[in-house]
Amino acid sequence: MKIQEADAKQLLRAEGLPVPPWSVARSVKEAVTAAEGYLADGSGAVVIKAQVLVGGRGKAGGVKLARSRDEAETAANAILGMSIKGITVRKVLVGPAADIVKEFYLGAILDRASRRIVVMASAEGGVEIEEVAKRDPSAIHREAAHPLLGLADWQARKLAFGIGLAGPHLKSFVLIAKGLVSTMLHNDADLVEINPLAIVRERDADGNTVERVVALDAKIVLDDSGLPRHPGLEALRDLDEEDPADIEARIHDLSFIRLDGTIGCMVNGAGLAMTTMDLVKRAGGEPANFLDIGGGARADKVAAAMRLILADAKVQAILVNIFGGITRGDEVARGLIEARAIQDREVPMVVRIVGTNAEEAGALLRDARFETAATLDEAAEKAVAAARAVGGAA
Amino acid sequence: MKIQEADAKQLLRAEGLPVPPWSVARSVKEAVTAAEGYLADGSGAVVIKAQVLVGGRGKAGGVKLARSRDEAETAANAILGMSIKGITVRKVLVGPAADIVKEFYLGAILDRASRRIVVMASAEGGVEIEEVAKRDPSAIHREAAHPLLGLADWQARKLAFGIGLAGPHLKSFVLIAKGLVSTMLHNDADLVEINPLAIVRERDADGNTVERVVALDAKIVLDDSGLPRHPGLEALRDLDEEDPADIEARIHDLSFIRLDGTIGCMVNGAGLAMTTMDLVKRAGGEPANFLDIGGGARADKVAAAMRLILADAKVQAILVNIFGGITRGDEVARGLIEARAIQDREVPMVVRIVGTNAEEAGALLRDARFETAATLDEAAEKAVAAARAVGGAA
Amino acid sequence: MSILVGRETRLVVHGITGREGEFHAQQMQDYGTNIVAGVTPGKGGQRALHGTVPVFDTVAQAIHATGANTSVLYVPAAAAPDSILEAVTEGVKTVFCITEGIPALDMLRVVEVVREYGARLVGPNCPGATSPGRAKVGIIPGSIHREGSVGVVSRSGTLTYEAVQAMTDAGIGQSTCIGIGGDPIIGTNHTDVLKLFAEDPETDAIVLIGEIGGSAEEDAAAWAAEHMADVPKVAFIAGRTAPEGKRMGHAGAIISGGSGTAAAKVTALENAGFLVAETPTEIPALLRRAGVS
Amino acid sequence: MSILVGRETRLVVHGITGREGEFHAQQMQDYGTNIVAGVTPGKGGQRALHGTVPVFDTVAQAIHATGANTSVLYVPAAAAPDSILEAVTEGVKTVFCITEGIPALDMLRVVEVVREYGARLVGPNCPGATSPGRAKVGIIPGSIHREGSVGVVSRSGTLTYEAVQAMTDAGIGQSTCIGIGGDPIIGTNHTDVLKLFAEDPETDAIVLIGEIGGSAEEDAAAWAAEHMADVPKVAFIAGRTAPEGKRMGHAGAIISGGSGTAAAKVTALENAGFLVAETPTEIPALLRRAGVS
Repeated sequence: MKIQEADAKQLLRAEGLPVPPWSVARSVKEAVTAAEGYLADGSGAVVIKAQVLVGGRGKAGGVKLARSRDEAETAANAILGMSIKGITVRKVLVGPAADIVKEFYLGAILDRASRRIVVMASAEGGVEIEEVAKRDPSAIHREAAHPLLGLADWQARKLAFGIGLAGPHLKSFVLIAKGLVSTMLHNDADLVEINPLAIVRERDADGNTVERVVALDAKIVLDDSGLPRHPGLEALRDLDEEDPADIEARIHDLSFIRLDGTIGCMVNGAGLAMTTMDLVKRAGGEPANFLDIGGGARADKVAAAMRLILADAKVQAILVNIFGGITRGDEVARGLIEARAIQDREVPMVVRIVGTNAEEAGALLRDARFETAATLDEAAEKAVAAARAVGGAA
Repeated sequence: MKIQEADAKQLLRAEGLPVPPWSVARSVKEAVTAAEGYLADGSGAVVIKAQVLVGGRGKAGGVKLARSRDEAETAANAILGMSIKGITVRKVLVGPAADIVKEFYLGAILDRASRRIVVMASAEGGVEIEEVAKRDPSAIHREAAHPLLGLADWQARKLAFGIGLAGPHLKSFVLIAKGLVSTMLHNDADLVEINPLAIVRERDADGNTVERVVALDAKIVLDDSGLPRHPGLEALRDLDEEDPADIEARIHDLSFIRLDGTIGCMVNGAGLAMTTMDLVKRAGGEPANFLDIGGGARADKVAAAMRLILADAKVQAILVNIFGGITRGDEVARGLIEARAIQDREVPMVVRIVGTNAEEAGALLRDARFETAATLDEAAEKAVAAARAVGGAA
Repeated sequence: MSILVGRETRLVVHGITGREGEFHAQQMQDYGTNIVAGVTPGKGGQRALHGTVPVFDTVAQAIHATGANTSVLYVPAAAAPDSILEAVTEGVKTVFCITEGIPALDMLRVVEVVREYGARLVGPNCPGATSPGRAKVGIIPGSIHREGSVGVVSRSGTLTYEAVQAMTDAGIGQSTCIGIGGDPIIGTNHTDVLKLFAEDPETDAIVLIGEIGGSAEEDAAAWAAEHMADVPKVAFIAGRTAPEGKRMGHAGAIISGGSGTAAAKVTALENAGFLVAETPTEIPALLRRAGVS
Repeated sequence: MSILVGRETRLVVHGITGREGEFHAQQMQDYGTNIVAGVTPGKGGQRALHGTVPVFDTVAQAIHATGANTSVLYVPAAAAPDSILEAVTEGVKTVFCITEGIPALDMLRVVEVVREYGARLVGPNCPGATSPGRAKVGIIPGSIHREGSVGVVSRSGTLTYEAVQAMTDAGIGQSTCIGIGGDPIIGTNHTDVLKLFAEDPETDAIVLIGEIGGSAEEDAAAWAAEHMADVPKVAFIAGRTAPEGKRMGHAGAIISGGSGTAAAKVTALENAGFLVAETPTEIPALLRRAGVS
């Protein structure tokens, strides 16, 4: 689960990491009030950033500087309500603009291959790290944290020396890098990223200019499996940005991703679901979704899955492919029959059920006059043909 | 560093372990007030326990039950001011007397040989665990905690099943056993002991009798090396019970233990200090102390060590044995000369200094007319002879 | 012979008194698996599967009383890491974790300790393994198998069933079929299983089933190219048409170093001498073409 | 040959720019030890010991530039665990930790990781090791040694010097002298060192110096009885007259299972074929009696 920048910053701050102040505003008025506060406190400018979970908000015009109340109002007006990659901006983060001396990248991820938390640092901060990785892989320094001990001081120092962040900032960097991993461990995150981590110029209480290392942006992706033991984190889920279908899918514990095609798919198992999509494509069709109903699905779950598929107006045919193991074929068949009984619109459906209780399922489906298929290849072809017929008729 | 029962209970409670309430009283009046409170709250009796760091307070009469205000006063009067193994009781712990169903032993120690934290549990609680170990070693169940993961649930369960503490109390026990190890880890303790851990009968809010598992006594020994990073724990040191010599030794970072003999010893290194004591005994004398001045001691430390030795009126001769490595012989010699210049009483001293800068030391000592010795055996013999001469004269 | 499970398997079922555990334990016993014990803390002394299997409070008791050497877990996600560690610490050498939904950071710690103890963990979130005619451990339907000499390893559950059923229908039997699970952190990967198959005298060919994401299939291909040059090898990769970037964050994409697409995996496998199927139903034909009789 | 340190030692000194580190590094270099690098984070690029030794920010840099294979630590207690882990993780195979005052629970974690990496840690709170005429690592005064073939292992510092000086005065030389440290949790114990001596062709006899407390000496005696039956063996135990119970808590006493007294240790050593000296000065005579020429 991705969380918003402001929430990510809050988690970093809870771990003791240095994050400059910020406010979240849901209206132009709130944004202006927040901006006025920072400007009155002595900030020469404020930054106003769209809070969306998709990347590329900067390029899309979702990040603006403002040097006055009026500029802040203009910027907030421009950003709130804009659309970034299909997501409507409903809130902005407002904070004092930083006087940046140098930017770095610092991120921690769960690396499958090495089975380690890998911490990465680069002297090229503030830019897309994939770009850096492609252009100059040696510009990214990596340290694998010990699975039981976390990141050691010496590893953090090695990263610091690697990116040339030594001298007076060495100690700060060590604390931040270790805190990054602690943030990951304490919140069951898959990814914690600070980009940019920056040396900024600030004025201390005596009015002297001082430099310190701070997190100017933050990105955290939480492990869904860890959420049950962090009830507070579930509250950070941003329903504003979620498709109603995603919310429905989550409620029913379905793994669902909407796609652009016309063939709705319902399958048990992620690998088989992807294979089903591949075969739809191979038969000349386009899948409308990825949908894994998981193992042991009961009739009500099948019915919910069917509602999700039918809620997509693009869907012109449905392919159900179930290989029963834990999942019982007759349960699935009953769910399908139940769902069709109450559905609003007629969509051709091809059903293939094999494995556990496939015979009972077959009998039920025949009685209910469902179109069936024996093999996956056959099912895919029939579904594509059915969609074409509908599409042609439409 | 040993800490008092009340402080140990506080550390356990901070870790979330169930510990019944208690009060610490430094006067009979305070003890009576505390007792009245518990009696008024519905406790049929209170227990009053001497707070001393030595064992065996129960046998010494330092633990008493009281069923009324008057009994509490009598008990507190009896315990406060009594002497247990040479320690004057200056405070008592007052708490509601528990209605004990069954007692257990639970302890965690740092085991040198296996380099593990070992958690031990026994169904024979409330008695000296060494007695149990001698009588029936199989009555003690052991689990070694993983050095990086702590005690696992399954290990705690295994201990619980081992001591027959299953059923409704299994979960409580698992939390307590894990908390015992966490207490150790979070406070850098060498030992954390709950004896007895007890199933007690209590009344819940509705007046129903319920059973729960609680820590009725607690003992914690902290790792001295860990104290610098737990500033709050240093405050738990009980200066009431410390010999002024111990306090002085700690201030000067000297390792000092007072003994019963007449030959004061000053040595660098614990092994050599013990060997020096052995040789004093072999020569027919009795060491008055163990004193290791450590490596690299300077003149002022040597002078402090000399003051410590001389503060013991029993001392009739002093043996200084220094094998210079990091420690420079001339520094030690200077410290000895300095110390003798200001000391109150004349005690014969035999000095042996070899190793680093031994020649310079020899010259200094000769000039100051110290008696010297070439070998350790010779030094021991000379010191014993000198003490005999003094003892004979006295 | 076979790998990981077989006639020598003496299985202890963790969570045998739960709904899932009991159901699948019965299936495994019906298949002929030698289930020697169950473990449910607090239910020690009971008997499961119509009185045929003793239940213990601890793994230590189960091993002591029955000589169990293999564990399979049907316990909740919150309890599974502890159960895996109990099993390996007490001396179980092969552990199958069927449980899904275990936080990845828990598994990070668990696999580290499993490695310390020199044990093997398959899973979590995996369907288990079946050596047809000998034993099945996990949840793979017993009916899809046929005894034979093709080793099957897969990240998926039902996709594996599909492939195995196709083989069985075509008269091609299996030595052992293993689902390794698709979680981010798993105990045994494709390469680990290939190494076991390479040592197994009764495995004459292999089928590798993979998915997009990560680089496990590429790594396995590289290993097989070097060590299994003469063994018939067929593969299938799911997700050729799946849209990219639906799960991976920035840093993940970097780590995987550009690999992870179906195309990259297919190329790597083909370069390593695998015949790569376009659909699961093609697998039997490719096995024949690769020389399997 | 010799053990742990010798002509092949390429030493990196952690904390070489500190007062202690610089002093002892100079002593070691004067003795002939091959000091190839120093490490002080933040002082990389400087040179130490009159410009003869480059200083690096990290152990990785030091190894890369100089091929260092042995570490010695003169760093504060709060930094030492991290330095040990840096050394072993980066590939150093032998680490001497001179630092004292490290919390025992830190060492518990450290020794676990050292073991994982297959490295050897001597100490903490130890005087180090000297192979006379070859190299010395640590703080043992170089002047007390004489080249020879007796291996010395001890928990103590100055007591070892006493014993070694007595041997040298009597014309008996040493192959390697090792102080393992007296802290509760140490990386290398008496038995570990005996195993190394048993493999060393240039060590013909051993001297074991112990103290009261724990069971390390008893364990070493048992090992020596089995594996070093024909090797001349002399021992000394300090603390015969020390009062009991001054440090050990209840549970500690249980764990040590009644052993740990000087009498128990002496008996165990004598039963294992050691000649046990009553004073350090007796050691040379006992070595002669045991057959050392």
